[in-house]
Amino acid sequence: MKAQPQDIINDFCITFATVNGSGSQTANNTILRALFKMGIPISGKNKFPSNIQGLPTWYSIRVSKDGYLGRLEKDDIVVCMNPASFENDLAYLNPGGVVLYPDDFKQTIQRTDISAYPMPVKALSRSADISPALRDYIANMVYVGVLAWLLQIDLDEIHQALNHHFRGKQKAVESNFSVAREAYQWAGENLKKNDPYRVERMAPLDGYIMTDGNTAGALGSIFGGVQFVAWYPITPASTLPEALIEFLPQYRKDPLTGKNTFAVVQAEDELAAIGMIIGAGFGGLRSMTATSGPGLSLMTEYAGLAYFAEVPTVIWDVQRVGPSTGLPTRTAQSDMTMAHNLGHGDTRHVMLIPGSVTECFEFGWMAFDLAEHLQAPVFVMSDLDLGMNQWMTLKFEYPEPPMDRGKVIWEEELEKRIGSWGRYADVDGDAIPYRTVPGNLHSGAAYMARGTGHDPQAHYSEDPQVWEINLNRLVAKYYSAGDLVPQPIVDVLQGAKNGIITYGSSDPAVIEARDILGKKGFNFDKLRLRAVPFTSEVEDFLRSHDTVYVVENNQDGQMAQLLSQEFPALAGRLVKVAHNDGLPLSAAWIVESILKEGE
Amino acid sequence: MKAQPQDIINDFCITFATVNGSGSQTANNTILRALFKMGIPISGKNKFPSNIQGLPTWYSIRVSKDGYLGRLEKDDIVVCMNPASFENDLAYLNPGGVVLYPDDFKQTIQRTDISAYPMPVKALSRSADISPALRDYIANMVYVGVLAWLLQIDLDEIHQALNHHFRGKQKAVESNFSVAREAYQWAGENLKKNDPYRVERMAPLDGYIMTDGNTAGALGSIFGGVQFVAWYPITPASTLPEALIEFLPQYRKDPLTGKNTFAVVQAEDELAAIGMIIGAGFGGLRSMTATSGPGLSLMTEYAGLAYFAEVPTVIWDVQRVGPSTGLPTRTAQSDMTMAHNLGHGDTRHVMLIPGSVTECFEFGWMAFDLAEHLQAPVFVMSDLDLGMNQWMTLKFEYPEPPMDRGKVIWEEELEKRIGSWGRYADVDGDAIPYRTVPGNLHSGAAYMARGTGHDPQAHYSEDPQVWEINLNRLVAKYYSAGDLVPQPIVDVLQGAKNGIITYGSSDPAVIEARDILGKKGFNFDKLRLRAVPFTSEVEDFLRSHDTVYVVENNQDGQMAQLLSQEFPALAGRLVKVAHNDGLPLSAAWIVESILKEGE
Amino acid sequence: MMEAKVESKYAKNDYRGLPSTLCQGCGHNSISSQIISACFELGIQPEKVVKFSGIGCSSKSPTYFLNRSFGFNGLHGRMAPLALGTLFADTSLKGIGVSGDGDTASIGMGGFKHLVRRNMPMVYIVENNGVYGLTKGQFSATAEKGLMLKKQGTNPYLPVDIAMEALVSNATFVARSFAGDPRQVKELIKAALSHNGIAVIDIISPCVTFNNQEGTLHSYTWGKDREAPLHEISFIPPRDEIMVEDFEEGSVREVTMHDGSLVLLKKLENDYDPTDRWQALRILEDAQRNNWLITGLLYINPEIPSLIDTYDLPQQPLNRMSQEQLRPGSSVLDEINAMMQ
Amino acid sequence: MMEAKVESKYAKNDYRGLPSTLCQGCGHNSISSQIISACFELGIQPEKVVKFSGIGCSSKSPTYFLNRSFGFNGLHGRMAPLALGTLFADTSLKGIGVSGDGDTASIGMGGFKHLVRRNMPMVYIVENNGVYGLTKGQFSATAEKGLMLKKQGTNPYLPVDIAMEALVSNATFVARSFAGDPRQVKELIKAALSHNGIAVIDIISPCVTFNNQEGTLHSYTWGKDREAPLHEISFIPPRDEIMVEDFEEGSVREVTMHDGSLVLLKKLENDYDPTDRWQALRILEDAQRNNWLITGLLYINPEIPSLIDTYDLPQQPLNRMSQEQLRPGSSVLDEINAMMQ
Ligand SMILES: Cc1ncc(C[n+]2csc(CCOP(=O)(O)OP(=O)(O)O)c2C)c(N)n1
Ligand SMILES: Cc1ncc(C[n+]2csc(CCOP(=O)(O)OP(=O)(O)O)c2C)c(N)n1
Ligand code: SF4
Ligand code: SF4
Ligand SMILES: [Mg+2]
Ligand SMILES: [Mg+2]
Repeated sequence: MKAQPQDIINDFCITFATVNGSGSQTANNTILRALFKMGIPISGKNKFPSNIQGLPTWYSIRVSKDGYLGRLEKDDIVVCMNPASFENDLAYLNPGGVVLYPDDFKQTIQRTDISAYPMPVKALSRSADISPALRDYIANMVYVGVLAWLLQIDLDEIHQALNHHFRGKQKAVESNFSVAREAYQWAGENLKKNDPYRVERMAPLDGYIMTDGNTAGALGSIFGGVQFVAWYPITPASTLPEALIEFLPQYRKDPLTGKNTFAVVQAEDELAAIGMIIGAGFGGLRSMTATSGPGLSLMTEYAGLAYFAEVPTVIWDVQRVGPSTGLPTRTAQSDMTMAHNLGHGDTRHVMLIPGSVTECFEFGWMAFDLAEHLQAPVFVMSDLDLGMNQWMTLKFEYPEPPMDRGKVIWEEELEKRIGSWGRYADVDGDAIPYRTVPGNLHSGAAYMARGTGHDPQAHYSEDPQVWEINLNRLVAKYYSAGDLVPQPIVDVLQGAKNGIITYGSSDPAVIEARDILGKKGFNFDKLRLRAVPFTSEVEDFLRSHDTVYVVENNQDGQMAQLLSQEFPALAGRLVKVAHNDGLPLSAAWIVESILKEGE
Repeated sequence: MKAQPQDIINDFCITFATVNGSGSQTANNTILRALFKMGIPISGKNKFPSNIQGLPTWYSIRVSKDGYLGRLEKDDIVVCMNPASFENDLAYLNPGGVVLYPDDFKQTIQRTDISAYPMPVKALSRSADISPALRDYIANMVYVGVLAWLLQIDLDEIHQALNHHFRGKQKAVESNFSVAREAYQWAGENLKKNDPYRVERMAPLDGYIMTDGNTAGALGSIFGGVQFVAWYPITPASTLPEALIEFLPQYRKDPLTGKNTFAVVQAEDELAAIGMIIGAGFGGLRSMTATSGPGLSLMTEYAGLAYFAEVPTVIWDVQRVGPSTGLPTRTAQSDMTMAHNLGHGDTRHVMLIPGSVTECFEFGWMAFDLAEHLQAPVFVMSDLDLGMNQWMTLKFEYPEPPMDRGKVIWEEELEKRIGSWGRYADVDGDAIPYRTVPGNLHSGAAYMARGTGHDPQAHYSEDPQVWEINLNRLVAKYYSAGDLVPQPIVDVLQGAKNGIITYGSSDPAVIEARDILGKKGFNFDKLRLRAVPFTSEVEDFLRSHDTVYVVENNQDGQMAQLLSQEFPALAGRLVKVAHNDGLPLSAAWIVESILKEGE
Repeated sequence: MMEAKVESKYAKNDYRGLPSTLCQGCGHNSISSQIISACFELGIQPEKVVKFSGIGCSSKSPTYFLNRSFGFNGLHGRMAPLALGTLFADTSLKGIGVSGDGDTASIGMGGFKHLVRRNMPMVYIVENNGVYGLTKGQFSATAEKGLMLKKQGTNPYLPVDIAMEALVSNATFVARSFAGDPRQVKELIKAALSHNGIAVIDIISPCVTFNNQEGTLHSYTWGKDREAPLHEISFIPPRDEIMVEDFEEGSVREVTMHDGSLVLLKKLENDYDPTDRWQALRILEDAQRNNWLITGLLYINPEIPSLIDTYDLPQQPLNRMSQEQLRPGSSVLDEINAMMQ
Repeated sequence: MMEAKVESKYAKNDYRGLPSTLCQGCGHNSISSQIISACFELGIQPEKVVKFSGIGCSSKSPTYFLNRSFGFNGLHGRMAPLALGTLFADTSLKGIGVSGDGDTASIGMGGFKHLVRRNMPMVYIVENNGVYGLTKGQFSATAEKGLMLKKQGTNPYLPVDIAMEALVSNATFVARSFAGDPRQVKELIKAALSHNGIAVIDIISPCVTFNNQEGTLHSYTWGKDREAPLHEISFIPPRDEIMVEDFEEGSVREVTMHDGSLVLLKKLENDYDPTDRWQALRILEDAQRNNWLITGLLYINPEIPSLIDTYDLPQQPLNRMSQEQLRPGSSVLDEINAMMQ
């Protein structure tokens, strides 16, 4: 029935369908890292339920020799360990695809256009030297072994991957590996491969590492000198502060005293978390929090205070699907407009938007420089896809510029400025005043920070002009950030009339979509935003293209909205290419949407 | 030195400069109402500090035979009872203006282009039959009397106004009046009028009443059948719930049982206040709260829940100056973008924007019909100027349409629908599902409301398509409100190429500015927005004008931003005419700004 | 104060909910069962109950009981005001709220205290496990001081005592129990349902999954001896719920938790007088010193009028009122207009 | 626990603030004076103090003392986390927070309880007047049950007892005083400043303006006899601050409030032992029953490590650390990259 097709090498999608709490993460990571170690570009995406145990969960690995990291809509291979989702999982298989499943599944497979490999999971895992409590867990190693045989993944790489996973703990490595090896052997002896998918070693991915955005963000913050962290648990942000809790004690003891140069406080809620970091920022510490939509909502009032009282701090929003509690374990880019204007009254914030895990690291340290330079809160807009999934990504680079602590003045410097100094006095004409912090013992250093109207000396004022002058300075300061934030990445082709703007985790799918469109003869210039306020490059890009498609993972086309607001005269050129269903955008959807819009 | 100018009749601005806590409100209101009773169009604006006692405060009455109600930037007459602000107050006087002040002020008056009338305040108030504790208070009646003489206000009208103020309590009326009368007599005997300002009786203002927007909003809500109010005190919103507390017991006892048909709860904070009204809305009650910027910020998370779980409720935002605590006693229209998208994720809300005190009443009841019809929170966007100041306004009209309780179904109706019914099932194709409420005893009536993903049966769901279909329905529902909300008021002239869009309390100044511009030969069509989502009239208006000035009292030009977002293709026509310094816009500023922009 | 069992026209099935999606062995599941039993035994009409919760594993549970009752699974930490508002709609309804310790004692502290203080008539159950279950095991405000958790380090704070908090906020019904003591849980819920005022029940409800104290016996870190903790583990071994047999009033019972730690349950004496708030405070303070978990009905005062009682509302539910009752006549408006003229 | 008076190089003037804009006679003003005196008498370097507050009349007061100290007049009800964060910046600084009863016990309840529970070292003063002063006299959560206020009706709730709340949250220093008893206020502030941990002082501080119980003696509704209440009055008659003379430990003193109501102040006995938390709870409960306002140092425990103590921080203030101390070397990053490869 099935034609024997040509080999498909290093270019397909595997999905592991399991039940959460079953420990499949170890197995999935093992495959992922083994492939990575073989030099094959990969990305792993976890689609998991918002509960702890017993519900279907899917992990998809995209293997792409061309280095595409975006989500594919269908699977080529599915490893189904969950009878409850079996039928549905099969439906997502491309024709010619492959299914692996435990041989004790009761269901019969209706599709005839796929290859099916039952695995003796029970038997193989029972034979292992493993306590009965861990059998279900170790069962996952069976599919690791079988899949390795099927795809021709080197068993050695599996061993190394386990080593990596268990950080060299031999006992754990060996008991897992023994099951995988046995399964591998079983497969070699019992299976007949009748599908086209396999992998081949490629040139080593030397400049790359593999990790997730939240870990990267935490490490970036550590190299940014973070000193105070307050947080409240929330998916998908929690793993960022948890990585800080793990790594700070390792990397941030005072070289002189061996004491901590940091403090992490688990707050009672997000209102408190942001209050704490604003307090710390006021105190002169590099402070941060990480949260997601519901937490961000609760931070609204305090964010406005930080803007207005000019307190530096860093807020990571690892976005998930809203409105409301929404889909806590799914991804979106749907807090963009909200974060930008978080707070009542006329408020606007600087946002950094990492488009890769490497940028999560980079913006991690950069955010502090910006916040302290601008004396303002800076929002780093990540999302679940970037933050919690495993990505192949460029190695982290050591921050080149020295820390920018901004215009903080201590006793000596203040002494020179006495007379001209006022906490909110714009003496340099750059809209940024000089700042003292508590602990400065100069008798003229103190001021009263406040969320109410104040004059350049920080004194309470209700004077209409004082108010407006101050507010206008804040806007000028905001716009001055345009020269400091990372510039957009512009990729211009010869003679493209139209352009695409995108940002964040939507970039991988756009890269791929643009290649597909190019092959169809539709060429687009591209601009990837990395920050708001928009820099002059953005305006130039809009000006120089007839139509600009704004591709993003939300319902409202929020970045298109922000662009319309900022460039009303050019807003007519913008076309929204936006949707969100909780999954990362796929190149296929983008291609289809742009072609449809272009009709 | 001063030329004897012609009489200026019924067209000037009086400002009373006092100290807060000194009880001048009674005096100011007395003058205001006396003028109103004489048929003269007036408006009163209070500029008061955010403290309780001892700081300068100003009350300005605009007397305008042409019916202009907007703020004037300078005064013609100033009654200065506060030595601390005396000098400054004089500076705000127009040439030819008038100052009244107690004769014991130490300062000398430098200006020679004004008329000055010292008043023997101490002497006159000491002579009254008044307990010493109240002397400072009664001193204010001295200026009432003197001013009445000076402007030729009928003493009888003063008496009537006091009667109104004290609700007929004779003792209070008489002791106050006796001081005013004595001062009047003193003035007649001792002063020589050498200024041009005076009033003249006009035709009675029969169709009008005088009150503030918060009182009107409370009364409108009462006629809208409000059943549950939860609130937390905040200036300038507090007087709305306080008016409810005052009037509900008077007007809303159950006709049958004499029991309360309402409940008012003072919550512990705004998070709780909105939680309570959402609970009540879910329970099938007409529920509401009133707050201002900081409170609105705290309501962010819950607002998103109401949107997503489709719970009707009404939120009044009586706007004040932000960001942050800002200027709590000053006015702004600066929560517009925020309220519209309040909540993380993709959220958008219906907003009603009253442009007069009468509309505060009207939108007060209408908001409930809309909320229940749409099963959604409705925001009523008032502000301090509208809410707390005294306005001459059209009489309230009895709500014509019967209450629209929306698609709430009880036992009988549900029984008929069993099978097709689901709490979030769009059976009619109008994006609005049928709704049951707790207490419905049908065994199939219950459902679990939630802020997490759900299917038409209200069951928890993480399915991508289920999510997106539901979210798209919510947007469709939002847009369907365009047919229900009050249409904008469009005023089209012959052949005007350009237009002005404005809304809310900025309207009076725009009316006046447009007349001034017209006289200068610049004609503008005008559209006053009364709601968001924008109706088709708005798009038509944008389409049919080359340039559209959007006039509003905030820094960012927030309505222009919302219009740009919604109509990107037309955004190039919009010109922001926006600023905020805490005071209501003046016609003079609008004229100047439009002429400058038009250069 | 407990009602006698009544002849009911409802079957137990009429009180069930959807299948639970909580972990196998989670204490919360057993509490759901007892809510079902309590309502069944009281013969309450299921449509006369409204359920509330916040966000968390515990807050998911209202889906798993009383399918025929309305419910609102609201926001994290904000169950209190939501319930208060809803219960004004029809004061004949019984409110049952289920919250977590994170939900109530961390983010929800303010709302909880004020709901209690208002004496809002409803049953307020806290499924108390000392951790944030749904976000994977961080400390909550009821975590013991000195508790060490993987990833989270050591908890430096003394725990919030929910029962004591309720008492100090003048709760009119305060009880504590243990999820593994089904009979006591059920009886307390029945009593709470019969109370006209706030009824707080703090139920210790072990989290089978995240009580993984590093290195303790049975910890799912897979044995120190093997020196191979499974890092970033996503494996949750199936476990049984912890159950104690019925035990005597006044006696103490040792219970081994999933992480191997011991808890000392002490049932209130038979002759304990729960009408003395002062005694209740004292016994809680005592229990804290002795490291006991004192269970039973700690305090009740049925005399205090409930919040609803203070509002002079009619018999007829507010949410069934007609326009005629809710909109004053036009003559009233005429009067108002006249007054403002 | 009170420090002896030290020879100071500072004059009293070095501790003053800007002129107050609160009402004449407001209790809050007298507390500001005592903060000034306490700091002066302790000879604290003014630059070593950081002031915090929320929003309200009370929260305005930090502007009126210690001009040479940094301060943050933050958000309504959110002083607690702000102070916590700032005080990590330089742990040699003394924090003084001034909040209102609305600020702390209504909107700020959660933050307050958790700050206390963390034993964050700072002085936390509540200027408690039972009303929301700045928003014109609505009930706060510490208003007496049954209190009737113009416009607001009758308060149906029992008051929050801030001292008891602090105790139950394991505060390590809890005191209560009365604004009109300047000596006691000052001594307690001095003791609090010397305490290493959270020091809560609940100070009854009468609002001269909004304690206008309808119809009571001296109420500013201008006398029932005249039958002419001044509606929507904006007049605040000048009043004097209520002061009591020094009085004996253990004795009871009657104080007439601005609205004519009586308050019974009772000073703790001389031999009262403030190290027993249990006693403190008992005496508060006792005072509630007797309708006394018990004043004095209710509880102190100097043994418990403060939050800061649990953090192993260096002597050098964090906010003075250099890039060398804060940014790990490039070899560390190389290691990390290698680990992730
Ligand atoms: C505002 C907000 N912050 C954080 C979260 C994430 N969150 C979900 S459940 C939970 C903790 C639940 O703990 P608990 O109430 O103790 O319930 P348990 O899961 O332990 O039963 C948190 C922090 C959220 N949903 N909303
Ligand atoms: C979020 C928020 N809600 C409401 C307000 C309005 N507000 C300002 S002060 C205050 C009450 C202050 O009362 P309290 O703390 O007791 O201080 P007091 O004025 O009595 O000294 C309120 C409600 C606000 N500023 N912010
Ligand atoms: S994680 Fe813990 S609390 Fe949550 S369902 Fe599992 S056992 Fe229960
Ligand atoms: S209103 Fe009351 S609390 Fe506020 S300053 Fe005046 S007296 Fe003090
Ligand atoms: Mg918990
Ligand atoms: Mg107060």
